[in-house]
Amino acid sequence: MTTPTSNGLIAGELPVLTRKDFVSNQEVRWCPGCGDYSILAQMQKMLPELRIPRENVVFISGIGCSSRFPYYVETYGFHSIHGRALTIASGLKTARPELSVFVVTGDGDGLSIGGNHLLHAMRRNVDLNVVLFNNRIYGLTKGQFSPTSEFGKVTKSSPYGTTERPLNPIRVALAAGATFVARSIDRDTKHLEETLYRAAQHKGISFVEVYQNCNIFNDGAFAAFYDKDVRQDKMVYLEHGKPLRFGKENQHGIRLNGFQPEVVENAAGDDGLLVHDTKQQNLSLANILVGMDYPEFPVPIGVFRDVDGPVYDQLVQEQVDAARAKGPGDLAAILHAGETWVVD
Amino acid sequence: MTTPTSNGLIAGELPVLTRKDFVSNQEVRWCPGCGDYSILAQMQKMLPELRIPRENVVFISGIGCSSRFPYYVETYGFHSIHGRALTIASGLKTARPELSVFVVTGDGDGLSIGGNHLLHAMRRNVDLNVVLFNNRIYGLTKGQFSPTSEFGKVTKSSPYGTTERPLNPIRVALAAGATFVARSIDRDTKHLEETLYRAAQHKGISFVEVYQNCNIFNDGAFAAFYDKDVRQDKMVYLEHGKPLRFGKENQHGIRLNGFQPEVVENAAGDDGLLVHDTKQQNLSLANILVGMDYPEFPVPIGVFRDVDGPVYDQLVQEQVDAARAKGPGDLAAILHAGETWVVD
Amino acid sequence: MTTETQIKPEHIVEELDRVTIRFAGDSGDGMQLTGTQFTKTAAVFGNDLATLPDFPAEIRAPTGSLPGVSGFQLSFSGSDIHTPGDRPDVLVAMNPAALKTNIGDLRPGGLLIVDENEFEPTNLKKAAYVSNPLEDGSLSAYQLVPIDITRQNELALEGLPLNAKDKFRSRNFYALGLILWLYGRSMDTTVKWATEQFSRRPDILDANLRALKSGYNFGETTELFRVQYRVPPAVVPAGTYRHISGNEATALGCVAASVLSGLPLFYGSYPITPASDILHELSKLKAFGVKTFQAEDEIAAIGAAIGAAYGGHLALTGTSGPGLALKSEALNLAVMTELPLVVIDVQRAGPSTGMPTKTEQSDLLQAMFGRNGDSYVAILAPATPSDCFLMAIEAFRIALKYMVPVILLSDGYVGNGSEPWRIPDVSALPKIPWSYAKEGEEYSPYSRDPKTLARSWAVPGQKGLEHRIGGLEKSGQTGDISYDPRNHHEMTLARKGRVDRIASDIPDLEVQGPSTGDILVLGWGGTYGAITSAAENARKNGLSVASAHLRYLNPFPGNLEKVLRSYKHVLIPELNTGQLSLLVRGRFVIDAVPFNKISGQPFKIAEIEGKIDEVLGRSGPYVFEFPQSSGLSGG
Amino acid sequence: MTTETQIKPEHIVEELDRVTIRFAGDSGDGMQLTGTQFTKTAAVFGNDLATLPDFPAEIRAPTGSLPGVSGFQLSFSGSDIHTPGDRPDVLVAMNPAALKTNIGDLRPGGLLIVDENEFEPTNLKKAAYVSNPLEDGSLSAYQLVPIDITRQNELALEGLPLNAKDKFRSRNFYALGLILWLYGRSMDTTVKWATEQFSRRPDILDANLRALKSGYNFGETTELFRVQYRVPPAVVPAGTYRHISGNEATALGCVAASVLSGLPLFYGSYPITPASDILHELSKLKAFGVKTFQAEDEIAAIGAAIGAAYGGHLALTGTSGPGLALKSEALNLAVMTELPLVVIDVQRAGPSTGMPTKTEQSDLLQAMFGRNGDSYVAILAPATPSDCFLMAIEAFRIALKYMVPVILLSDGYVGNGSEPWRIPDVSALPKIPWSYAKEGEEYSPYSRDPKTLARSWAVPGQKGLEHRIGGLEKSGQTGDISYDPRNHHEMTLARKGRVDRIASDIPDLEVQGPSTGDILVLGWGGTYGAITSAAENARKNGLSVASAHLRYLNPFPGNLEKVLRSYKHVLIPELNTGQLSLLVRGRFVIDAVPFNKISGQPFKIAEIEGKIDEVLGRSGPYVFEFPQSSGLSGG
Ligand SMILES: Cc1ncc(C[n+]2csc(CCOP(=O)(O)OP(=O)(O)O)c2C)c(N)n1
Ligand SMILES: Cc1ncc(C[n+]2csc(CCOP(=O)(O)OP(=O)(O)O)c2C)c(N)n1
Ligand code: SF4
Ligand code: SF4
Ligand SMILES: [Mg+2]
Ligand SMILES: [Mg+2]
Repeated sequence: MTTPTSNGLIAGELPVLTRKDFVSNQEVRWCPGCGDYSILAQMQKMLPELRIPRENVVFISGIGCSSRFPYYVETYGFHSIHGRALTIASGLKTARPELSVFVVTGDGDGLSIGGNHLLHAMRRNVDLNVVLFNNRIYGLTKGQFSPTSEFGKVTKSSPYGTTERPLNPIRVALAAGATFVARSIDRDTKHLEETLYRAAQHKGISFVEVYQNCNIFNDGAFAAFYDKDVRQDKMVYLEHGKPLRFGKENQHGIRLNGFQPEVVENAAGDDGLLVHDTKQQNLSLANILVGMDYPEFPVPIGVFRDVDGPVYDQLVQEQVDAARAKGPGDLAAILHAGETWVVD
Repeated sequence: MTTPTSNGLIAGELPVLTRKDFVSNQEVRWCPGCGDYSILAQMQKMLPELRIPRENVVFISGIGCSSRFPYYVETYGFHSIHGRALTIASGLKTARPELSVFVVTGDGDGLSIGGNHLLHAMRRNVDLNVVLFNNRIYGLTKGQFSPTSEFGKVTKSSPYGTTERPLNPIRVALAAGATFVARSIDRDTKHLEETLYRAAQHKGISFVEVYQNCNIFNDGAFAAFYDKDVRQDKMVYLEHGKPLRFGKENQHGIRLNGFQPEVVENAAGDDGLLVHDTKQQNLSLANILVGMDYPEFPVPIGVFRDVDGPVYDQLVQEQVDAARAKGPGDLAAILHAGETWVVD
Repeated sequence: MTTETQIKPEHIVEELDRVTIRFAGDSGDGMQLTGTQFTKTAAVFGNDLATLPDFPAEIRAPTGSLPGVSGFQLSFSGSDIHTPGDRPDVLVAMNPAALKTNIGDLRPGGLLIVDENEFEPTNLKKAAYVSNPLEDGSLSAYQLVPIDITRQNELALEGLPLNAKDKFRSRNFYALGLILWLYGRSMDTTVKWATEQFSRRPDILDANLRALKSGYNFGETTELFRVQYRVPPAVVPAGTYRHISGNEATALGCVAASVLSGLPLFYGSYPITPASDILHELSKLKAFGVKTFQAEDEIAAIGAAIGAAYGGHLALTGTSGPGLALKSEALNLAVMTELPLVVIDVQRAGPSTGMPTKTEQSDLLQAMFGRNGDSYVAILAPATPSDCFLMAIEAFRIALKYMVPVILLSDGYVGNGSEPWRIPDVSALPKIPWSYAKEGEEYSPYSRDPKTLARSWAVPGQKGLEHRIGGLEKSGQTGDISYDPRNHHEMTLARKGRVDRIASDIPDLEVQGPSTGDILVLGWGGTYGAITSAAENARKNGLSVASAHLRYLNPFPGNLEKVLRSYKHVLIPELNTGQLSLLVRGRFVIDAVPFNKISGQPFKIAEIEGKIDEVLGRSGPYVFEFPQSSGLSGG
Repeated sequence: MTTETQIKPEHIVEELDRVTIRFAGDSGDGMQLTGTQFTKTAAVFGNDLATLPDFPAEIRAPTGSLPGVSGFQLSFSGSDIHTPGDRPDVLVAMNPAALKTNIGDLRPGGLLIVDENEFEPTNLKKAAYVSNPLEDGSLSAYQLVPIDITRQNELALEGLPLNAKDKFRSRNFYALGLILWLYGRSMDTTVKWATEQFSRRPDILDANLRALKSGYNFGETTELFRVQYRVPPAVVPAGTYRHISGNEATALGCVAASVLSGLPLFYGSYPITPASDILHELSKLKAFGVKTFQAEDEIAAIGAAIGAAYGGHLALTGTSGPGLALKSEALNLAVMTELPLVVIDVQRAGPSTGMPTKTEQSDLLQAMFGRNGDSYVAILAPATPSDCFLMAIEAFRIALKYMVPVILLSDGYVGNGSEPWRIPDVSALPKIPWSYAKEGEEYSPYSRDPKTLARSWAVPGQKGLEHRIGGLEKSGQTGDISYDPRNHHEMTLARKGRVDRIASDIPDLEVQGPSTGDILVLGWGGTYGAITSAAENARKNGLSVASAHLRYLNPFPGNLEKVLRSYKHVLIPELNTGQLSLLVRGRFVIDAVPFNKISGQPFKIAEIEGKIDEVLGRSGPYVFEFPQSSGLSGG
């Protein structure tokens, strides 16, 4: 029973691919102006940098505008059903740990119908790269509210405004024990590409929430803090080992008051400012950061957590390998296990 | 369209009921020694204290040993299907906000198959009282690991030990925005009854995790910290407004070092000890407490969070009431809405 | 009842009984709006009519691309019609992609109006045309009328304070104006509608009205069209009419059921094409006490509805095929707990995600059998868009009377299609009766009404009736959990028997045409129009062909077997691989002939006529002619 | 082949062809163990046999209560048998509750052994006895042998360093010893087993062995039994045998398929009664490269299996009815993406949660139709516990060859039941062929093998074969998304046709009995034994009755229609309301007679014989006789 593929990651033989190698022949069919285009572009730019044979890369998605993604990437791809991409990806990766598996999902696909699978894939720490396109709306079904839509939002299915509070995807990922958790933005192409790269490099599950503009049904959902002219004042980029600073001249900072964060305007030195640390196993810091709600705080962007943990698919493989090391399965022997008797 | 019941909660007319009024005629069929008996007993003791007409109380459960609960309580009861109790309860409570609805679930029922519904009921803040019996095992199906089973645990379905990290139910509840979150223990009957009472009084969703011993398939799962002789050293009771103290003579305490908690052995005064505050909207403190993992820390027991939030079923009712206040629906009028023409 | 028709004497006027027009263009071109406006105008004029919108699967496919084509077909007539027409007489194609994907359907000799401005190299390439079809003679079978609509429209709007894009977007009004003129219709309805619609954008309103009039005047002034057509009003029953789509009618029917029963309506749903509009409609109707619950998934949606049913409300959940699959386990809980619940499935082409925007009737067997155990529910299916109103009310009546889940099988064709609807007199609609168990009496949850076999319904809040229900088998006597063999046998038969008894409480199946004869064409759901028309045509051709349409699929109407046995042949056309056929054949051991099309498209009348001929031996085996575009992906 | 039989000359020895014994007691009384040990002993002796364990629904119902009763029935014989017997000849009842719930089944005149010690007021009350049945004459129809087993056993264990509870718990060994003596069987098998089992608890071992011997000696020395019985060994084919349950055989069959195909097995599952044992078995077999994935729910379980199938592994998911309902949407994705996947459903009594520990055959139509759209899968059903081994292998063979999901319909009766199994020679098992698409060649995911219509399978890691699949309809040519009408029509028919073609690749249906005649009794699944025996009995009685058993439900074997048309009547007994009946009647328009029992219990031979008589007009309408305990809840 050998794994049935022709290519593994063989050291010294790293392929040299270019962005074009990851562009499929399918016409891209998102609405003009959709944030999805940028995410696709950064992904296609990033993939060659991984130096993985293209045939070992798989994109799995659910259903939604975002979930059309696999058609556009020239790798193996599986456009599955609503909310279930993570289950398929978990099975694939557990069966075939040598593959590099990406999961593309939306705020509805990943957090509404698929929320439970997200929790469990994260707690298992299956070595998957999950990218959640958060446009805070159901795009494909034409504009109903999603679990990340703001409280009170008026949509097609909430003409009187929603009566439910949104989920914060990062908070959920942290609570489920995801080992790599980050947030990026469709328009910040450099940050996005870099974040996708770091996520892909991570061993264990990586979760990247991407703020994505749906210009048809929820245009400007993130404009309040990421429009060009306000961006620097309203977002804070998280960088490991660095104090939290933001503002046009990087003049403001974040510090802790007890366990509560607070903004320090025009912070003189870095003294007393909160220093980011993605490597904490303990979740306290990451949880404090994710609790910085806009507009009281600038919106944190970047890697919240990046730690090691036991990787599910690896452990399963190790159990199999260990059992086989003691002697591979003997079919005749297990058929004859227990009491037998002979009739002649 | 009036709500079709004979009884509401009419002030001044509070019923006087006793524990016996809440005991049904059904034979209780848990294994002798099961922790479920105590939870049932405390619930039946607590219910009369609520002074709610018995017919306005509903227990809804999923499937599992724990989910047999409704049969034993002489109220309205619904023993539904695996993992879905919260969906039914959410519908019932939204339709009939005047009812007092309890949900009984297990670690498998509530966190495995039903995990997503838990997330969403909590973020909606439906005014339900959720009690999750956590025995860290699948009882009814006879002993497979559950999402709260310890990493590496050997069970019927994991003869080589599990390869997945458990979920912490409290952490998940907090991340989903539950407004009342507590943990109690089957054997600490007083604390349990009190916690159930406070949970029932809470407006909005309440979530109580109860450590429950399954003496058949996971006996002693919590013994390490709640056996009589170690209990005081290995658990810390959370009380609002009080410093965190534990130990036989209450001699130890917990304080913060930055955002990290640490144990102070033989803490002299309360100075510098962490003071519990259940009323924080911000989740930082609750998250720090839930991060105190055994055995490095004593196990925190009690109410982690108890705050107000917009209550889903109430808001839905208010939208309806507001719309009807402007004039109740006129069927003929909406049938004739839009363009019409007359043929004669 | 009629608006003055605008036929000018200098044109030749030809009278027609029926005309079918298809507007096709890019999804950004406003073809749905154009079609709807023309439809309303025809309706107000008094024509009978039927429509078929055809949306692209993508939200916004790339402009000019084949998958981005959006179409709207309508058929209007001076007499009774049942379908939006097999093949359009007129095709308006706003760009090459629209031409490519639709020309296969235009009847030979039909009128083909194209915006020639759009037939330039880029667009031609997007539509995979190697040469310009307007020039290469490939359209010689049609009356080709190329008009530079874009340019004409631009000229008409010259000077308006709008950018080029906004101007371009009004060219559908130009096309509409032209077609209104061609059929001698007034612009009034559209002017009125636009004036309301764009009241806050006077600049856009102005542009659209100018475009409309220019198109109209263009018809009037050019020599391109020598003939104008007149389709006289149909003779329809007196009353007040409106236009209604199936999904709207469903939503209104549910609210009507709430009013008629006096029970508040609760709708648990999760958005899915093509059922989402029911959620959108109902979420507006809070003044009726309607509560909508947009759940986290389909399971939660039906769970919530079950909770509401348990709470004594009028409980509804709605979805499309994949969602019904997800609901199946929970639906079985409603079966077992015998709660009144209505489940709407607006079917779409499957399996799996399939073709979400295309219609199909392929969930009948899922509705019948898609649950573990011997699990019976009632199943109804509306025959037309407006029938959804009545069938929704009927679904609730049955659910409440028999304490049973009822599945209402709509489909994309019925749900999105629309037709004129004579608005019923609210005071004439019969009340829906129901009852809760009586307080103060001995209560046993599974004690049954001897006539209906419905169990007794007590709801939380009723004093002294506290009890427990659930998914485990229960003793029919005590309501306690029971593993007793006899009890399970009897309870299973009671759950089935209760559904069977509905047969005596529903109308007999009606036959159109001879009551005995050579062929009965038996249908259900959205194929009503095509089947009825085909049988009518066959009779006109002197054949002995009747048709009958099942609106009750489980149980069947009591007279069904008798009806079936009155014909030499029974033909069952379905948009699936033979689902009703299996039920009819298996139940009655009758060799009914299945006729199956699984293309995501409704039946054409001619197709059914062709099959009738085959069954009667008047022709060889019938073979479908699919449109030429079939080789193209995403077409 | 036989162990020396221990029949002593001083006792009268009567020879019997077949004996059916039921052990019944509290769930804590170890009745399953007692039954299993006796079974093994009989098997080693060479009897043919069949067993029926009957667990209570609760994990540990209160001691002495009616719902806490656990039973194990076995039938052993000197000739071929197919069922665990209709009615026991011997009932061993360890307490009043066990007597109450089981006495209704004991054949009149049967031997009734009870532990009289337990018939004291508290226990009698728990069993709802008003007077002591041992004393009130109500058991006069049976050979009542009250023995104070508890006390005798206590005496035997006197002096052992065990507490009273542990001593009490060994009394099942006492009962076992007694029955072994009664049928002249050696204690060797049990002694050997116990010695291994309790190797780490020598005190318990000692007690159990002493109890065993005391029971044995009690039979030998008392005058209570004057007759001993002898059931000679059966003539069975030569070979090495073992005892195997259906679930074990299923697990082994899957691993065998992995070995025979050379593809690693991946099992995605979520625990559910009565399927969990397959998970338990497979999770041990890591040395075969088996990976088990205990998912968060059934949807995730099948999702993971689909992922593994996509990855080129041998993919399996397993569950019971409610779980199959949950899997239906995802199963349709496997249908649409045409991936090889095996789904095991160990059916239980439904609908909904139903009676989880009871058997039923009521998921056949769910398996056929429980998905949106026209969705075809292959369906197989093992006829007996050991047949699960072969059918599991067959399921994978078909899945891989036709690139199709296959549902294997086991049931609680087959899955938990066990029988002697002649262990096959591994080297004689045929290899399972499969192939991936070739690297370096042009690849189109939906290009089909002209013979099987299977699509071409390329898996991640194969260089140059990168492609996309998914739940949307795909062009049969390019594999791209397609909304083309003709394409969908053709793809639907191809997906169906591929399943239909399996018919030519499976064995013809075999008939037992005359090849034409009055009645064919047609069955499927776990009713094999009862049907075969009933038909055999009928033939012995001179009737013209044949039987045939379908192990392939979709597609049917190619000769089925011909077989059916060879008999005047076709009788279809099923543990459901008529599911195979509907398929057979609908497919062939044959008026097959359904015979349906929905009690959670397997058929008795006599029931089918009774129905045969009815169909032949030899008696009036057949009516089930359910056991007297039926009024009790939870019985
Ligand atoms: C089982 C099922 N339920 C519902 C749908 C309909 N549906 C498709 S995508 C979608 C939500 C899309 O929202 P999101 O995941 O946020 O993706 P987006 O389109 O915004 O990228 C829904 C409800 C479906 N296809 N399948
Ligand atoms: C759909 C479905 N899947 C699986 C099962 C089987 N099942 C019943 S209870 C249960 C888990 C029980 O564990 P938990 O929720 O922790 O409850 P406990 O018995 O431990 O109280 C499972 C898997 C079921 N009844 N229905
Ligand atoms: S609907 Fe929104 S999310 Fe979907 S493609 Fe269009 S812009 Fe993007
Ligand atoms: S199996 Fe465990 S949880 Fe279930 S009733 Fe028995 S002791 Fe309690
Ligand atoms: Mg979205
Ligand atoms: Mg548990």
